[in-house]
Amino acid sequence: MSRGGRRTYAALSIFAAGALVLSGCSKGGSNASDNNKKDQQNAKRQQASIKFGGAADSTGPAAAVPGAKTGGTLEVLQRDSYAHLDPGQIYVSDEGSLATLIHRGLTGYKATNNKGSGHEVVGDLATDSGTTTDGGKTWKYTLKDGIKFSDGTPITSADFRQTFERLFASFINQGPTYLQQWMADTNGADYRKLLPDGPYKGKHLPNSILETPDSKTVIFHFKTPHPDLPYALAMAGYAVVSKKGDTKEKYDKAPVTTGPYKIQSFKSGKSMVLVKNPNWDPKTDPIRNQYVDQMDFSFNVQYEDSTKALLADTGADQTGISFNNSVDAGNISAVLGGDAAVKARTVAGYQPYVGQININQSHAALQDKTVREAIAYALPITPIIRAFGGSSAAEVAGGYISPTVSGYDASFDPWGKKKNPGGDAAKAKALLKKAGKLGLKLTYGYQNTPEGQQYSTAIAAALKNAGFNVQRQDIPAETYYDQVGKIDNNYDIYASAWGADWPSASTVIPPLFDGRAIADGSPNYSHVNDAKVNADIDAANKISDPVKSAAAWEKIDQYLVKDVINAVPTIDYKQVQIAGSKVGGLVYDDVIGGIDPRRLYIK
Amino acid sequence: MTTLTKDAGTPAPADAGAFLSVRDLHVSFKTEDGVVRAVDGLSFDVERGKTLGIVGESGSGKSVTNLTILGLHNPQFTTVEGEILLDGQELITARESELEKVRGNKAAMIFQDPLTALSPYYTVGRQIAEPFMKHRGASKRAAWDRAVEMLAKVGIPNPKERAKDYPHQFSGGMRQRAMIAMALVCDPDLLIADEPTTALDVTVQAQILDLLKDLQQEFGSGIIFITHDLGVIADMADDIMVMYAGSAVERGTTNEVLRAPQHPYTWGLLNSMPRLDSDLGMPLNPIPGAPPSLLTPPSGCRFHPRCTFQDRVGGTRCVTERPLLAPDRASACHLTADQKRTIFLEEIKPRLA
Amino acid sequence: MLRFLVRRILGAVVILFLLSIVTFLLFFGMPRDPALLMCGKTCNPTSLANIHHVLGLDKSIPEQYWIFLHNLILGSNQFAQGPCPAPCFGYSYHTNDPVWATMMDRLPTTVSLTLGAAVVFLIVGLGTGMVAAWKRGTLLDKTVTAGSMVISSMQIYFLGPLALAVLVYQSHLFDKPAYNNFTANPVTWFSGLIIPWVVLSTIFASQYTRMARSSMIEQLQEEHVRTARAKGMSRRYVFFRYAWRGSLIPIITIFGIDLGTLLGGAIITEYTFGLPGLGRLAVESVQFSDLPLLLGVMLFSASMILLCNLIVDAAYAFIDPRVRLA
Amino acid sequence: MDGGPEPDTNTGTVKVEGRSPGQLMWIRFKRDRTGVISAFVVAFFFLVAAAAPLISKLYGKDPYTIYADVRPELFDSAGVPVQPNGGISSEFWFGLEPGNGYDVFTKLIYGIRTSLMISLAVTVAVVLTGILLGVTAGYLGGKTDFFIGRLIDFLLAFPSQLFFIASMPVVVSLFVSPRDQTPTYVRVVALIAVQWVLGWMSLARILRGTTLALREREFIEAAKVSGASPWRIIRREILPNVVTPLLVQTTYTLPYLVTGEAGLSFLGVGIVEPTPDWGQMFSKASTELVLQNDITYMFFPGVSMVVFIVAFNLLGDSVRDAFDPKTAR
Repeated sequence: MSRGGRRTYAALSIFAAGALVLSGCSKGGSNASDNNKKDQQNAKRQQASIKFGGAADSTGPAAAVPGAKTGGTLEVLQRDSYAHLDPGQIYVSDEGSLATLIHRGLTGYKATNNKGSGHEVVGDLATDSGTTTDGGKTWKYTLKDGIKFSDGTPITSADFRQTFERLFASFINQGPTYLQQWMADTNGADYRKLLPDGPYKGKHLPNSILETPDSKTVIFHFKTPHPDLPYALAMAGYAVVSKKGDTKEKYDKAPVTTGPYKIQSFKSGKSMVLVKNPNWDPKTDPIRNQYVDQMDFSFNVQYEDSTKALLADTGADQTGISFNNSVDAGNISAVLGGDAAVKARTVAGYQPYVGQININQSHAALQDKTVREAIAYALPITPIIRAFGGSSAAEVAGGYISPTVSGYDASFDPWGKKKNPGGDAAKAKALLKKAGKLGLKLTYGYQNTPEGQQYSTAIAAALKNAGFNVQRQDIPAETYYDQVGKIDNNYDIYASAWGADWPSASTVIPPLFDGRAIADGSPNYSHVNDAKVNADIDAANKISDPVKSAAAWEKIDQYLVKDVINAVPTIDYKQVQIAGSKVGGLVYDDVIGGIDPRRLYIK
Repeated sequence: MTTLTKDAGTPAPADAGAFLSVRDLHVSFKTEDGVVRAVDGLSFDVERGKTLGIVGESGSGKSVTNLTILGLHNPQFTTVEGEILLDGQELITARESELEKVRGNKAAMIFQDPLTALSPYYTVGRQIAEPFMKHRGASKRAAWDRAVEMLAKVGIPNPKERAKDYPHQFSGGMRQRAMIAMALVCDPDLLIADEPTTALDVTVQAQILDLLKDLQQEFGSGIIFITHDLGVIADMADDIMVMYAGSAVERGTTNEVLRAPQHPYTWGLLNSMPRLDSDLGMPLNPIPGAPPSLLTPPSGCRFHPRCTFQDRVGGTRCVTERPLLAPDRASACHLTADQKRTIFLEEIKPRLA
Repeated sequence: MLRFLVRRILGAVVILFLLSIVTFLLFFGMPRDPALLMCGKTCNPTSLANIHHVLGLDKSIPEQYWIFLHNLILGSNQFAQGPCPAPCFGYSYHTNDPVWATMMDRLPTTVSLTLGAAVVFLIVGLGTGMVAAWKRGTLLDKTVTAGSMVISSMQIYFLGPLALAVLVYQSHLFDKPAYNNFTANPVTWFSGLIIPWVVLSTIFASQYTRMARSSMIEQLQEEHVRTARAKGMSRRYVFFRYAWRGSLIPIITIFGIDLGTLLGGAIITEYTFGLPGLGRLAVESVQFSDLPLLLGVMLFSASMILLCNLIVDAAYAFIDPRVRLA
Repeated sequence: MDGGPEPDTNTGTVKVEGRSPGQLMWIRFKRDRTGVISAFVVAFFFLVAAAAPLISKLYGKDPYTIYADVRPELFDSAGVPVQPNGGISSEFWFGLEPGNGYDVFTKLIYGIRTSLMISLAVTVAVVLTGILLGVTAGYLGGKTDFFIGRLIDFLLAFPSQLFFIASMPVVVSLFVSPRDQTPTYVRVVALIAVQWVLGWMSLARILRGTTLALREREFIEAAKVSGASPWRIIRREILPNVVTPLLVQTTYTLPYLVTGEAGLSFLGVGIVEPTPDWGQMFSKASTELVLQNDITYMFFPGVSMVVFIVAFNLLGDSVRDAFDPKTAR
């Protein structure tokens, strides 16, 4: 998923959280570095490849969590309130975590082990992960029996038609767009032309695209094969929306839910209460458990506050947790260096995000590969790690594929950043001289947050040493990605970060580097359009065996980093999370990229 | 007839008849720029029922003297020496609580500008009643009635209502009347009126003066009447003391001082005073020069820098030697008695028309 | 009295009107397009235009302003997010919550912060100031004067973080400041605001100490005060009955201004302590170029200032009979 | 002095062998020890500000070097100096800034430089505007007075801080330069502009009052009668007489503006990293990074500013007293 959410939060917190904005990035502390090893072991585990499950795997109920008890109330401390509850609008990580509890789609991820590292895609509301007969052009889904919305109305294919058609309406603008693009067989935002007003003005998608022959069947017809559909449909963004209850814009604040929990009350920016959904039938759900009776969310809880509360582990905080707050760097040593009891309450892992500095291919000077190599050598990673809170919050990335995605290669490090994260100015300068571009003007657009200001100055300084003439340009944080997303933006280099939408590099490489997808707002921020890459992408997309495709993607990744150099990978984002002592079933789920809310129970 | 004291240098014991007697008073206070000797060896007495007029330019120490009598100076910055006997009670050494009993009770004061001197925040009635309650221990009610009665006495029409008014609702003259009412509410034996009429226009002035005289008849209190206006003093005071640069330069009965003034400064004052009967061609001739700095008073005769008659004395006496104020009817000047007489008769009088 | 009220309120309305215009123009000078925010990742010219239309940003500025006024006074049902009764500031571009509700939601924080601090600093400030004036020139006075001078020269953005660092981060004596609803739990409400209160009122109290002292001393030099003493009134009586009253006038003036400004959003304080008050709301609205919110807060803060001025002027009349309200 | 005999004090002071008020003021001022000392302190700050480049040259460092990258051994991975007290050492006198590890000493003196520069500029602008509008309103009276009066009322009703925050980005965006770095001077100019717009009212009010009072005074009347042009009267008669309130006010305004400017930078809308600035140091000092690990850092901007403000306020008081010894102390 793109870091769209985070950027808004960053922006919000710039002023909102004020002094506390650097919550995520304060003292890595001189003592955090030794914890670093434990932490890495803790986090270093690779996502085993994922298979698509059949009917057998897709039948509920979900495997019981060992030792789980029912009952109790879970206190959930979150920094950011949920901006969107409408599935179609959900994309960012913490709304994603919430969605696992309240929204269900055709497919979903089922844990195959209790470590959060093994998953398979199974049918959630559908009887299986989907059947295709023509290599991914046509997909057929059959709905299970006895599936209901929280208001008791049964879920039918009509609801799914509504769900998918409304994605084309203009007020749905935050969610994922894979499915829409596949249906319309276009790139960028052109898909909206397919059904400009969504289903609301009486127009509907033709059967040649979306077919709902009866109340239980949903059939997709694509022009090109999309073997990844089961993954895509597992995204919260494609969870079902009630046709009867569809209130358009207002749905975003009060949706009709389907998961094991329903929203009892939601005060934007303050609190939320989830209670058991009586109309949720475990027998239909192979993925979720429903142990705790109630979840009380409170928002505006900064990282260090949730950490302090959960560390203290008194009163309600014993049954407390935060789905998305990480342990703040100030307390990281207390947590990781702490006694076994505390460590037992913590989980750590990689987030699916990988940071990169994009090099704008649209600017002539930068089409000279030597210049780009110079940039790649000169670029220091330390400032970024520093700004985000030190080694416990981020580590040097080799490629664009994160450790949470199958195919990650830890040894890959073409620019020697892992050995020398400070960058290699001398080498860069030499290259730049060779290219005859000493003193080349580089306009560096940076996100105008305290972090951004901090590391961009350091990076600029390093690039200056390497013989560039760097011009820093601040970009308002909350529209940062819109600015750098423009093809004809004014910037030569700018940072961006991207996370896999599902644990396959097919949600990293194509969106970021498919030259044919270049458009305003497309995440191909460096506008690379490389024939070989495009070809390889198509090839890899056709591979239906996950393991083979993973290998193929990693090859493209390495080619991109080493030979195309349209961007320089910077950091893999990591986080450590903690829960109260009475919280059971604590697992860091690689797909969610954080604690798995579906398994939690009160000891 | 007021008996005037012996030489200031050797103060006589307080006169039995005198109700207030001030002996060799020295007042000086620290300012940003140094010590100001505001009053420098002053002695005088006041009797019940009589009026002493103190004349002099501003800064001659008139006001200070009288503030000192009631101890209204700021002890932090001021040092006072000498003795002040009010009805036999020593005031300089008296404790604050003692003084409080005296103020507004035995001795009251009327200030120059009734607008600023009355509190804007309380009704006239209340302000008059307060001292009565304090000194006579009267009840609110009684005190209020007394206030109304006093307002009636000082000639405020419809006092019952007016008592409820605030000072700003009064006219200038009425305010001064109210002030007087306030001063006399405990019928004090001594009333100090510090330029009570300067802030008022001539007609009102006259009324106020008459009022004061009438009230003096009625209450029989002694009055110290401070002014720089000889015209006013003429029909108020029984005796006059002329002050210059912190000490008395001439004293005598009103008649003596005004008919046959002996001190060049007094001449100057008379000279500079506009007269209704003087014909228009006659120019006003103010005393040349400005009052001296009390930080660095002139040597010898304080007046010599401005005195046009130094040469008559001859030598440097005026500059070196400070003239003393002789007992009784006297003036502090080195000119001989007949010099004074002749100069006045031949040179000053004509100009006074 | 009535005439006074009417006149002042009319004046206030005019000022608010002008203020809203200025803010409106200011907003349209803003470097970035609010639509971009709502447009999200799949942003293309068409959807952008669409959002412009939804927000009414495609209309001319005067037209938009007119609509704003109309909604403000008459309310509106034109909003996709739902009905919007007067006073209608519309819905936030960013959160889609109704602006008025949002402001009312943030108000308690600011009010608790401000009034709580105000009570303390007024009492402490005036108290010490008067004592200093009473004991003028003594050691006590000198220490008070010096101390208040130094403290009043400190800034919230120094004292605040310092307090946080010492009391919260290093010693863990207190929890980090936060706003908890009073009705929900008075204790946490109190404990959450204690540090902001202390910091805010320390600084203000020191300023009021200085004011009270000098104002008192000035009053003590007034002639009518001397008259009161000449009447034989005791020093205490004169001090508290005569001097005190007058000394209040300048203080009340300043207090009115301070209170107004703080109630309109104690920006730096809320920012320093991360309290979700109006001040922070304002700053967010600027960050997100959220016109409805920005206008709402701007007008609200201004009204607070005006309201307090009005109250102050009314207060004059009570203290000083010379002031007539007309 | 309660009930103290005022008139005599006057004669005491005013009559000191006919010295001009200016000389008198100077004499009194020199006599006032606190005043003189604080004057020296203030002067010291301005000196440091002016000589910042020289000082840092001698000291051999500049506020822009990112020691966290140049001398990584001094920092941990989050950019916190590893030595105690924020890495204070014989080499880095005031230690290193957490984060990018700027040298605090040079950053502080350059920060003071920036802040004082800006505040000084605003002060000048404010004073000029104040004089212009205040005196005009007071002297001309009538419609002009009314209009200016209303303008002042209006601007005073502005939530100023809020206005600053709202208008800073706007003003900055007026100078957008697409390919180049937004130069610091743009932010500086913007800061000066916004503070100026809402800064001049109080001064103007006071001057209006004084002028109004003066206008009724005889010598002005005289000048009028003698047919002097308004401009001449203002220049020769009024201005010399408003110098006192003007000077006093100004000495109070400048520190107020310094803190204001710092406040904006603290809120992040003023001067931003890497440009050194007093307020920007405060915003750094209020970050988790510092609060958690390095309180030492916040004392350098903090204490220096308190000292500066105290000194300046004391100076203001002495100036006021020197001009007018009667005022309460």
